[in-house]
Amino acid sequence: MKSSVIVFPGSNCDRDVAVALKKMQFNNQMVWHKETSLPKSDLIVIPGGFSYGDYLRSGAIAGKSLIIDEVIKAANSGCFVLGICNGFQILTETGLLRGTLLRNESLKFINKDINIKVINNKTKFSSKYKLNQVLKLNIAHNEGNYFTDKNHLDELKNENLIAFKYCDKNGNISVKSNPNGALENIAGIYNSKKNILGMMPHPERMVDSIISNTDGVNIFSSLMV
Amino acid sequence: MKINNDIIEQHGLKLDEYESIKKLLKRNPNLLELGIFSAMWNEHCSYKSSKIHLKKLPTIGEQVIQGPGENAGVIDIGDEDAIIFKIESHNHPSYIEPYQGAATGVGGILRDVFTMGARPIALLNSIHFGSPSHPKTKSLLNGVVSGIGGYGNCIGIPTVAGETKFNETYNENILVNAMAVGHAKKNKIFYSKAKGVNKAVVYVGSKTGRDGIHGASMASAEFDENSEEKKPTVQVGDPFTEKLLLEACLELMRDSSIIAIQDMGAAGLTSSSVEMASKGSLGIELELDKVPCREEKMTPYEMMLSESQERMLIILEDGKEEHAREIFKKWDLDFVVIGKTTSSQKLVLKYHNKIEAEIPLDALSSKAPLYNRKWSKKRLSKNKIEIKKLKKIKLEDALIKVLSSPNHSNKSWITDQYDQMVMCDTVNRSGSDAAIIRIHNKDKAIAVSVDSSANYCKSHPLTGGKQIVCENWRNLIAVGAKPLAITNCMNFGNPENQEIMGEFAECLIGIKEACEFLNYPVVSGNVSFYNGTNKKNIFPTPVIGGVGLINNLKKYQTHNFKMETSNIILIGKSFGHLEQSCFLKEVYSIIEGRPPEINLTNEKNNGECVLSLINKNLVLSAHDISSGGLITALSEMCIGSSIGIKVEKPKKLTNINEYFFGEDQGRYILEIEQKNLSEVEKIIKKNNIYYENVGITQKDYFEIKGEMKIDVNDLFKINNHWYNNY
Amino acid sequence: MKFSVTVTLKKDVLDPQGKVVQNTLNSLGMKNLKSIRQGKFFEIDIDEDNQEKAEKLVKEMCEKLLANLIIENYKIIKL
Amino acid sequence: MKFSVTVTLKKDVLDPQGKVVQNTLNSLGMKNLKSIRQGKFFEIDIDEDNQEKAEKLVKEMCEKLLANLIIENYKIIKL
Ligand SMILES: Nc1ncnc2c1ncn2[C@@H]1O[C@H](COP(=O)(O)OP(=O)(O)O)[C@@H](O)[C@H]1O
Ligand SMILES: [Mg+2]
Repeated sequence: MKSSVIVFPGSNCDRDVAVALKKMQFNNQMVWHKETSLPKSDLIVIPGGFSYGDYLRSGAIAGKSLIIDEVIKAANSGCFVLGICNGFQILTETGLLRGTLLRNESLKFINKDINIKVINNKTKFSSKYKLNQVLKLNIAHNEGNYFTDKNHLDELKNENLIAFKYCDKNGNISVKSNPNGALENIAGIYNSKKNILGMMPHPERMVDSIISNTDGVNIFSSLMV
Repeated sequence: MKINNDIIEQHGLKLDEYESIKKLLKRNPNLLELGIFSAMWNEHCSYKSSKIHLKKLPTIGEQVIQGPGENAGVIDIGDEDAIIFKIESHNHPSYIEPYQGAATGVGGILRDVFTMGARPIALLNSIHFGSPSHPKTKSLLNGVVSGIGGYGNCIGIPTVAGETKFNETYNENILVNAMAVGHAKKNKIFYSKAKGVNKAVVYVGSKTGRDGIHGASMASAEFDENSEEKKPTVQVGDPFTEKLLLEACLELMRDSSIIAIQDMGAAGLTSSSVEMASKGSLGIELELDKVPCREEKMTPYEMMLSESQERMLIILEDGKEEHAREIFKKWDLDFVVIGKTTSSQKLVLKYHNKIEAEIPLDALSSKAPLYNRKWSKKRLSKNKIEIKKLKKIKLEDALIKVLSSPNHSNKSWITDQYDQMVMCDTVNRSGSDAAIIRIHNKDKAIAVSVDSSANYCKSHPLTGGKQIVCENWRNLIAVGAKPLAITNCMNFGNPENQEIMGEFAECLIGIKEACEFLNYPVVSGNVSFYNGTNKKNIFPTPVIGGVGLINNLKKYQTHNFKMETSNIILIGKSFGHLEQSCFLKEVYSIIEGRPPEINLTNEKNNGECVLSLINKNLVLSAHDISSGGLITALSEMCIGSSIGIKVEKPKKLTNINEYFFGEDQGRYILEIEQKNLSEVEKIIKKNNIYYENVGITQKDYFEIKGEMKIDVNDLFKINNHWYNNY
Repeated sequence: MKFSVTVTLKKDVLDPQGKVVQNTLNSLGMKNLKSIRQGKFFEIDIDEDNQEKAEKLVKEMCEKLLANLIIENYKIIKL
Repeated sequence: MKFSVTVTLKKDVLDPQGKVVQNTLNSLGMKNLKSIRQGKFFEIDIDEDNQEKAEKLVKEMCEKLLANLIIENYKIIKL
């Protein structure tokens, strides 16, 4: 499988995700944002970080870069696209995913291990997880408070497009297990064709048992199936 | 403008210093030149009060590649790897504008590290605030923490450890010390010494604005009531630009284009150009018309003294200009050749084709004033505290007081605001004795910790100085690292005061003795004087940042208990020293007496023995004993794991508070699996180490037989209450 | 020609910043604060003397970058 | 009574956000943008009919919380 990681000025999880992809046997390439064409890839990853400092709105400026037009084209033709954290924010700014990520309810940056529940395991990104499986991943963001309008929320539910929800370690989804105020504890969503996944938690931080655990592995390895 | 006494004073120069300037120049300086002298001769840049003392520190060892004198210290961690690190203060700016002050403190120390060719891999900080009830403390705490996080998170370097203390001595003068640690290849280290005549001097990074003009002088002048009204142009940090600068510099460093490189820190363009040229015994000539400016009509004076952030000065090899320019263009950064090296040994500044300043470089560096200020010794306190005469308190109540106090409360309110995981090499995050960072792609790691003990240092600076080095050493040992070297940040009051100067001199002697004994050299550091207001000085607060090596990631340790029914061993002798302890402070508000005594021989033997046990994989968890004594350390081991303990009352010491809260030094707690106990005891005895079997781990309850029994979850709540409700 | 632009969250969009600011002000004792919402403000200077053209440019900036039209409104004022 | 408040960076204070926005707009082809600086905007509604008193309250909010007077200026407008 071939993958591309898009690097924006201010991306800072680009190396981390490249390490994870390599570990999962992807043949990965880094793609600088000023490029005007994408190498042929099965998976495009937009990594976490602070593209353009997250100044103005997180993800807004990266959403206007040259390479993004290519990402949109590839996504529309069915290529898999994974946006992690800042990558998720960028995907919403480009319109590839709907809704937006507002400031955390606490107005504070939050870095900690949290639990999320697999809400849909019938996609290319999640087939190796069990339905309702509880994962421990790490979040690190200022703006992870997912928000969308009522119509879209209904659509997300009806079409099973919610990927993950924040929960506690026993899988309970509640206000208490919501770290940032996200609407209905939403931690990640798909587009309607389910070839684009945006998520706030960082799966690439959970692929190495020396550092943490390996709960993030299957996001990448499901794609290999 | 004619230079009069007022102007001289505003520049932080004494009249006799001005006379020396005239002598060195053999004429009167103009205002630009005066500004340059004031920047280079102030305490911050010249170290004029501290130099003769700092010279005594041990700075060499087989692990040292570069000691003090460069942007940061460099040590050897085996293979082709080097670690580059330094700590620096940003106290005064952070008090005026906590967010930006702390943020630019982090930005500044990062540049010191990557200017030497290292990719930064960890950030640490030591932050000291006034009493929690002081009206300013809360917003200062909020601002500083979000400023530190704001910068580190954005640039994408994990903030992994630190310390946070409250003490009313910092009410009017908080401390914000930031430390950065980077990794480089041993054969790819960059220095600031210029070489060769007629080499291009290149300015890269952000544009120059009117930020922090007089910032360097501000950091060296005491606050007075008006200082808040002075509203100096505060420097605003731009971590995004710094990230670009970091990547661009590291990219340029891949080949051999750079002769010398230096970040523009305090006193910006002035100190960087002067230092690079004078280290190389060269001259330097700058054309100020070429300096990229952010504002209109900036004067040479403003350009030379601006402290705008995120800028660097590079001296390039011939023929590399276009190659370097391409790299900086790729990263959207300014890149301008603003001058050249000369053989004149002078700093020459040209503007609009006119020479605006011409100063012999030695006048700014080697001939800068040097003071051997008067200092007085401090005696050990003779006040004895009769613990038996104090009102009785139950052990459990005292423990609750300590664990719920601001200084001992769990810091996750702070550390959750820092990205600790980015770069995916953080093996052990904040919350333990030391953080552990893996060397990328390797099986080894470094351990890092920062420590200070202002109360001990105030009471007896010599002992205090020794104590922090030892505590820092112990924190590294406790995670299974071999301590290699330290950096230090000396935060003190007004050095013109004999007593304060004494505190400084004696703390340094203490640091020196401990470092020498432990083979723990000082490779970098920073001095911050004039911390205080209206003649009220802060407690002497040296901060030690240590780096240790874990050669094999299968052999490190954390402080959380790992299982039930294992044995708990206490290494080191307990004498029950309570003077200057956290127990007396939190329970009785007494801050008196002497600090605990330091026995360097025991310290070393105990530590080496603990390290060898960890290296033999005989230890399940380890924790050093520091402020709060044995019982606090035991609680921390439980809180981290939800496993409880059952501990016997002491056999020898009669006073239970002395036993459990005493702050005797050189001690550790080890958790040992039952089946390994006899082997461990054999090794300890063979090494002639004093130890006690204090009890075992058990399910759920923290129990001291016949004294107290409390649910570990309750301890957790007690320990986590304060920050969330402040 | 100089303009100012304000960008505000649409009415039904949650405003976490405004909410926290409001709580803080209330806890500082300002009880008669009914509501506060936070937005962004820009001061723009453009090199164009024709007002109509200039305004068109500013509008383009807003739509292309300064505001996220899904959740935000903007307002342009000539200075 | 309703007010709007704008909070802007003082002159000579670095505006990293404005700088990036400016570069982006320029690279999107808007060459005649001379400068753009970013600030904050608040819409405030208070329960107070006396204009003088109301304005005093808003001023207090600005000084206590909304603006950082070390680096920012603020301006209050009655709506
Ligand atoms: N400002 C801070 N930033 C990061 N980590 C911090 C900060 N303050 C405290 N910590 C972390 O909290 C833990 C407890 O701190 P401290 O009580 O000073 O530890 P020790 O006594 O072992 O030196 C340590 O792991 C330390 O790294
Ligand atoms: Mg410790």
